[in-house]
Amino acid sequence: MKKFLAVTLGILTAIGGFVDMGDLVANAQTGSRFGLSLAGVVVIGVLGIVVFAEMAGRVAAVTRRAVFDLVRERLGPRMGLINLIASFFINLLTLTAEIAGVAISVGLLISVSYVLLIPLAAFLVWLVLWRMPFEWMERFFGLLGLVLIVFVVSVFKLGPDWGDLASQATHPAVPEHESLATVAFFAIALLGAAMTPYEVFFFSSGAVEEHWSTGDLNVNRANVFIGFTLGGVLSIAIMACASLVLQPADVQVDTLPQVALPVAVAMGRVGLAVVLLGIFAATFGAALETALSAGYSVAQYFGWQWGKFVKARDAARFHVVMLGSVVVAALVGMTAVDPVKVTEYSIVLSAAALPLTYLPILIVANDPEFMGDHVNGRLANFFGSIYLVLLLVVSVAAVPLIIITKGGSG
Amino acid sequence: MRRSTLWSVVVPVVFVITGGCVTNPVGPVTTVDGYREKAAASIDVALGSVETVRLVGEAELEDKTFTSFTRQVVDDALGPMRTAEDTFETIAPPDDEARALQREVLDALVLSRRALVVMATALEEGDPNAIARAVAAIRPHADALRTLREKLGSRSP
Amino acid sequence: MRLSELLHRSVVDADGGESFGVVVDVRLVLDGPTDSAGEPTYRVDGLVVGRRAAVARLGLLGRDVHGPALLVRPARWFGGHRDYVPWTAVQSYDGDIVRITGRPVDLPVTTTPP
Amino acid sequence: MTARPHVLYAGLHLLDRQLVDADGMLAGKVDDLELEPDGTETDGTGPPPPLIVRSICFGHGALWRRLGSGRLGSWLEQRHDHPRERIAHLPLSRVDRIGPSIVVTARHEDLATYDTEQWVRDHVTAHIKGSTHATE
Repeated sequence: MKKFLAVTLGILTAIGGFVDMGDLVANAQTGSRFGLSLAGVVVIGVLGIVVFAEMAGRVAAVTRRAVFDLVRERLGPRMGLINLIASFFINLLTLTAEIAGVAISVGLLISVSYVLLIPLAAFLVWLVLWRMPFEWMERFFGLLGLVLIVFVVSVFKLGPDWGDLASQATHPAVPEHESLATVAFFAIALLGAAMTPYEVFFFSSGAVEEHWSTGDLNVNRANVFIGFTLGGVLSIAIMACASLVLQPADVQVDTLPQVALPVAVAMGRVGLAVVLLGIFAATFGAALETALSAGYSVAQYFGWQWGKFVKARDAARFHVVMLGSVVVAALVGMTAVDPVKVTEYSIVLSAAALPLTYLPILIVANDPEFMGDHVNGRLANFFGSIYLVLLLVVSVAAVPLIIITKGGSG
Repeated sequence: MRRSTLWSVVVPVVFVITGGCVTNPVGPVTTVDGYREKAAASIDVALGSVETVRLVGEAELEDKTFTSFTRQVVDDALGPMRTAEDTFETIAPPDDEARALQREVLDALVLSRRALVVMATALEEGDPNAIARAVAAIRPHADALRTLREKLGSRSP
Repeated sequence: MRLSELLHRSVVDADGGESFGVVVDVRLVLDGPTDSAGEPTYRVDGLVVGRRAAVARLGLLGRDVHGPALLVRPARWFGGHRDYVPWTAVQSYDGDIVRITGRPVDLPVTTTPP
Repeated sequence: MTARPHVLYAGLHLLDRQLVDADGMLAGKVDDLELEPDGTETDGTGPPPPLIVRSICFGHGALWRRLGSGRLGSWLEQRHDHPRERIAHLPLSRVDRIGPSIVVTARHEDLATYDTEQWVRDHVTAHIKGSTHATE
């Protein structure tokens, strides 16, 4: 049991990173439009985040330096500041969407308009940030988010033609009625959703919060492999559910309840209740993750004391950044801006900012002055290099694709 | 990086975000092909809404959802439908062929929206028979929209 | 003066005006005069001269950094060769320019810059 | 890397690294270094005298100066230099260890970077219930 609880950081990171508002919608959308033909992108994304989160966790365990420390140190104050502004903005967009997601999932059960529930959701998020111990937080929301496995069960219940699903997944093609640019837009959205920078901000800072040391490198590896693989499996299950129920009906997903609809069809009320609970936990977890990441990145850029491992009064600026982010996100959410649109833009924009975050991680993980004997092995460098090139291509393509496809709406 | 370079990054990003939020912008259409594209996009939205409501309605009849959930899904579906209808209505058809198309598409949009409103009312009343009738009434509209969609051809980029 | 003001300055020949690059780092040696606490201070032993400070600061140019080749090779290509100007060769460092006598020499090897 | 090594590369080993105080609390960044000529007398025509590192500069003023906003940075620094008892510039002799972070022998409350932390604490977080509980 103790060993199992040791991987909850990875599980919460992955639940908050892989089945949050952005991914729930992006996965269901791609499933309903392209079947499983983009499932390969999720696999690529999982491998990518595994490679870089492992490095970031290892650097944090060995040096106690989290990712934004490295960004400032290796990119310098100017590029670091540009990255900070971009990451903070994306964090804020994502936080807005997640708080709305929490409100929507509660609103569905009690029949109240979600806009009215946003202040309550934001307050609860802030209360957890302010008072709940880091480990409790990651255990509670990480483990509760695991109920989303109901998506996997639903796929089995729906009794699909497994051969057909497998062939879709292994033969990616541009479906008729769709343009290459649209497919590319969604592929980048999926990759951006899988590799959002806030996951490594959170994961590496969480490793410091939990006082990992060189003795915990196995724990790091277990967290990364178990957590993110699980996140990837859930992502593909969501996609499969949408492709089995919504695609044949020509439904294109643009709201959160539509994501849960296939589970209701497959498993009835119990399934629906479980999936709504899971969505609540996942979006809540992601709200914590993005709010903390906002605090971590700012504090680490300026060198302020951060972390939930000290009293709030000793990390006052860090807590105020988080409080401010939650308030702004709640206010934006209350304008009833479509949270699904917000999340779509935030993940594609985050794809544009990826290299600035992952480059310093890869460099420091190779620096013997920092890492001693724990520098990257050949395998980590091989994959790290490939992914950095991929991320560069993606970051260049992201913004033009938003324009060409009008945000994937074409 | 100098200040001007910083702005050259920030300004396009802000522009894209604000510009990109306006989807399916209303603009003059000068060719019948362009008009067909707009029609197809509107039908896509309507078809998605109608089918969503059919799916959730069928689930409701089999006691597979909560009424609060079903209502929300139906409400969510009505919004984009109205928008699609309004948007399409404001585009002036460029020629006679397009004008004929306009009538056909608008008819389909209006009728299917009405079917959804009937469904919403039935849910409000909570009468299972009325819900069953409303779901049954939705199916032909889905078929009609699908036929129309096939006629209009492939999706625009 | 601030270290950051010294970084990025162009390094030129005091007589001919030949340009050797910019200051990308500063080598410090712990043998300066003692401070008020009686501790030795760091003395600026010399300037590391290269082409791009932004590449040098990534920390990829050191001899003991082995990978990944995909980053190290381009960094060495763009960062170029780095030379060394002992402080004794510096004639002046006013404005944005450091004037030196003679030419830059090889980087000291006793302690490799990581 | 240990203690204070004999040879250092200022940009690589010091600049932009995290300052950590004796108790392990985070205390700002090495935002810059202050260099000054040593006491050697010169007649003003020959080569310049040796430069020595006087201190580590930290805080938003030093950072703004590096980011290119000299006037704002200097203004911030003046406010930060003047005040009270706190240390605005830390001599390198107070550096205990140079590694992934720079460990110094001062306490974070004694450094001038603590001014803003204290202000935020006194004016914001102190008014919220529970700020004195560790959340771990």
